[in-house]
Amino acid sequence: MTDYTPNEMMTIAAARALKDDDVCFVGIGMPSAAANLARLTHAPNITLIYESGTLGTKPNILPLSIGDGELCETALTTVSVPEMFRYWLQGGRIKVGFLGGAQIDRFANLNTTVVGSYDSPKVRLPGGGGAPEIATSCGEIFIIMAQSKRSFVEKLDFVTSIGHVSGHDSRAGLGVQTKGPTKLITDLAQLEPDPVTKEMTVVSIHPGVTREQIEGNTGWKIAYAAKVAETPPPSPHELEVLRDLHARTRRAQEAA
Amino acid sequence: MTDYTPNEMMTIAAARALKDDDVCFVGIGMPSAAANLARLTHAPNITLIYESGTLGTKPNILPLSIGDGELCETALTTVSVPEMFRYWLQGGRIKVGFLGGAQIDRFANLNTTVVGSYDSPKVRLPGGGGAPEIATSCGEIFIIMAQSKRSFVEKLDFVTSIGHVSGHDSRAGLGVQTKGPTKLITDLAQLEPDPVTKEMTVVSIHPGVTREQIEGNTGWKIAYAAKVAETPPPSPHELEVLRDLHARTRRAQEAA
Amino acid sequence: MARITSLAEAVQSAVHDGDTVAMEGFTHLIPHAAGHEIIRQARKKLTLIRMTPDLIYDQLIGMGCVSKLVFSWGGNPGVGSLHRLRDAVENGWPHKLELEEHSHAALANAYEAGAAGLPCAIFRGYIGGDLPRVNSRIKRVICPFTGEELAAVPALRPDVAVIHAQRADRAGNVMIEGVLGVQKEAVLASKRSVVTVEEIVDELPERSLNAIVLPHWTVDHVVEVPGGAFPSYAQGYYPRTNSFYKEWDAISREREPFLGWMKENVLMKGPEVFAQQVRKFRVAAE
Amino acid sequence: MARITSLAEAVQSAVHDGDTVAMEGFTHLIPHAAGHEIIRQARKKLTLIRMTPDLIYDQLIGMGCVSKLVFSWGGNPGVGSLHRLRDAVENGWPHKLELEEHSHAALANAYEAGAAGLPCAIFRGYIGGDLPRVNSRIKRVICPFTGEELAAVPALRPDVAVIHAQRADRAGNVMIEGVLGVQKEAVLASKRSVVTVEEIVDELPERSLNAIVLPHWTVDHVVEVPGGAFPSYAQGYYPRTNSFYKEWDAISREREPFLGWMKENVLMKGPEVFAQQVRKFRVAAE
Repeated sequence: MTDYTPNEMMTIAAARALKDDDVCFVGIGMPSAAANLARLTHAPNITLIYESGTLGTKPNILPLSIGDGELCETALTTVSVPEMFRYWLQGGRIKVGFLGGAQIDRFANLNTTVVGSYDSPKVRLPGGGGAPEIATSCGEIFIIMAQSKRSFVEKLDFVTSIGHVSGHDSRAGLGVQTKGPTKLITDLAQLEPDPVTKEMTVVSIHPGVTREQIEGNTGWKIAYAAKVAETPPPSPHELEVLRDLHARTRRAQEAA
Repeated sequence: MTDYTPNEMMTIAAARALKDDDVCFVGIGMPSAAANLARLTHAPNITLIYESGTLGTKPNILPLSIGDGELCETALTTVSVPEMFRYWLQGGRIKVGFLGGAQIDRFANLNTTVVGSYDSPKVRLPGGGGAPEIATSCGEIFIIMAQSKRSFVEKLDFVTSIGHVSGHDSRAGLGVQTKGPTKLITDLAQLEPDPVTKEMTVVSIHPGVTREQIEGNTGWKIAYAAKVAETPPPSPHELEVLRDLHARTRRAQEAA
Repeated sequence: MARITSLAEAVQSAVHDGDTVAMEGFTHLIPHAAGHEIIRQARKKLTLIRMTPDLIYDQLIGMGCVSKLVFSWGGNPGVGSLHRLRDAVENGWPHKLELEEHSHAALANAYEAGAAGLPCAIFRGYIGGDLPRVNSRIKRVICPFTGEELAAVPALRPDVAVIHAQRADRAGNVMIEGVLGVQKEAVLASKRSVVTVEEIVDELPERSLNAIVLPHWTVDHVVEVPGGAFPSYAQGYYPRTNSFYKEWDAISREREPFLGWMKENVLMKGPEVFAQQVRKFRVAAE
Repeated sequence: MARITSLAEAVQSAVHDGDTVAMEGFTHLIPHAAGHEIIRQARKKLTLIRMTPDLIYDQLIGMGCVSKLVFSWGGNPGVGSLHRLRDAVENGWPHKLELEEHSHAALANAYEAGAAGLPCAIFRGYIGGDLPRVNSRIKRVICPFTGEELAAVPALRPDVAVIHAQRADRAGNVMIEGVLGVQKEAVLASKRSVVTVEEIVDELPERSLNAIVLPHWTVDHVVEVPGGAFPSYAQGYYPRTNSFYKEWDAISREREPFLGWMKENVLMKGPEVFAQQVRKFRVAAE
């Protein structure tokens, strides 16, 4: 079975990266889909936390907003937002945080603030939200982003949240003790930081994708690991569960 | 009707000092009796707060401890102790705080820590608890203490919480913007700070009490206001409500 | 001390030109009806504070009520940009908008510090990124015990907090349930407050002994506005109208259609329309 | 990750000689049964932290388990002194006891900072009094925005938190109701935790959407000990046994009677006695 979209491959690859005992800080969109796919397949006991304060939520449909009622009604409990950022995120209780953005560089620093200059931006983006502290407080960070020359850039217009900064030990040099981005999952491939340089490096290519495609959608000279694997294609079960989840979500949103 | 004890006079005089729209931080013992007597007589809408986190509590019996179930069950709601000290006390929401202690000086500084030296005390007292910050965060402070040469002293062995420090503007000089002790109610008299020196000064003497008694139970040369009133004796209604309250409390505690 | 009043009176007496106003709501209980009343009363030169400015702030900005925005994430959740916010920032329409931009952690801590009566909040954050370069209100404090450098931001102390909640009783005690956001902190941090509620009841419902309640003596104006959070939601009353968030993208994209929509749906209407909006959803609140 | 186990195993694996232990409870839900188990297992050189040390700390001190006490109010509420605490401080019996003395505000903030992963807490306090003279852990921090001098204390980070709660489910999620004290913060601030509960249930009862719950992955050992808070109380289960607090004054006043009582009622007994103590009160927990 090879009938799936690059987005589905990306979501499923991200879901596979999550473990049953993970405590995961989930954002809206792709991360939410990936985290709930994991929960509905191989990680039924995963703890999902949304920054709106919902602890251990088990939504039946994907939220459109970070604070949908569905998240609260299916949570173990819901805490205030100050408590969420103080006791739960800053408290160091989150193992995996998901991030994405409008721009990423080779060290997985992210920009979700502006395209162009800050004072007179070409495009004013929504801004960092929780990202600046999610990026440094979570045990490790998974990033999900579709690749393109517009989004995978040589230099960020603005550093909203840090990844591996300028590589090597520069992140630790800022006094940050967490791992930072350990996985970058795109619609074409999976990348991980090089053990020494910390540059995000292709470790696995999705089925049917060529290196030319990857390079054509990356704004810097992208590096490959010594051994590059092929990402196992989505299983029928993974696809079925993901599509059911999206279908349920669509039906519910049309009802509203 | 003159059949009442000095303790009853002291409690009733303290209750009278509270207003219907006060928000009052209550301690165990005499303050609790006075605050609830006020609530059951002339101040039915007074808001009573205990440091255990109970907001707007209306206990039917007096608590033996600051966190008795009775306080929680009859409260508008109960918050955590960190929230109580951060949002409610430090937040400046309390108009009147009650304090007492083992020792008091002429400027209404209090000692509830040690008798003798701190490192090898003659008597190790329970300690400050909430007093150091109650003394500076509440809009004003009422102190209830029975007078004796042992407790009304020339010099405190330890300053647990400040009143008017060394008098005059010394309290404001520490950057404290709250009024501090505005009333000191004893079993013999009522004292208020002199407008200039801030020394606690007798403004009203309880019925049948002589100045000799007051001076014989004060460790410093006590000052009197230009006009010293006589405290109105307890009314039959005040006495009846107070005694009912104590009787209910005794019955409930014997049951436990 | 709480006064139960009309929305018009509450906004009239609590919200003034030039005020710093926090209309909070973390996707839940967003005070849309109160925001519309502020637009109808044509307040000007407001500094708006909110962690997650969304449609109602887009409307206030597009209608020219706002001169400064203090925020950490400004978008249409799950949909995309706020076009009026972007037009103000990118093109200065209807006039220039000053931004003070923070992270969620910073603003959540700043509200908490405001509620706690502190002058500033300290937290572990703003490490390595560019926000401290463009926001001079982000400073550092050294822990006197470990030497660790922590981020510091000023406590938020709005002139007015405007929130929506499920219920108040007749004394004005306000109960909030579900996604709590920073509303309790916003009210406790502010000099004045306007609280709209789904209903005013004789007795707040029995919940836990630790229910989230703002005592009547901590709020100023309490107004019953059924549906007052629409298109946001009120847990136990009506769900989020996701479709409207999507429609807003088209309504707000260009200036003229936006102005037309505001005239027809806000300027020429009153708070009563909110009850109609949610009637079809309204579930019996226990 | 929560393990449901016996009290003996929990104390064996979580509490070690020399540990810093916070057995919290603000007159409610005081973990007496767990304290007795620590005494039976004869832990030594413990640093005990508690805002309001009362009978159980008096017992631990009198039995020689404790070398240091961090506290803000040490007494028998509504009754008077803790005689074993006083004997240790005033006469060094059974051995010298080091004190680190704070105010309630300081310790409440220090637990909160520990739960929040901060190295220190700042608050407006310790103004003018003598405590900062005798406690070198009280320092000052200057607000970088207003210049105000604030008090600072180190965050509390105990090795172990020991608390009692009403209920846990079989996964180990712990629900607390009523007077909350600082127990949630104490557990979140500590490296390890032991939680005794009145009962382990299939499903935590329906409360508000914002019930106070410690997720199973934040606690280590969960033990069912009915009556485990006696003579303190468990809201919804049994009231405070005020009479015992008064009796304790006589039991603890002299060394020999105290040791005799401890031998008979603690050393020679097990956690099962607590269920008997409260049986006469026990009300059906909804």
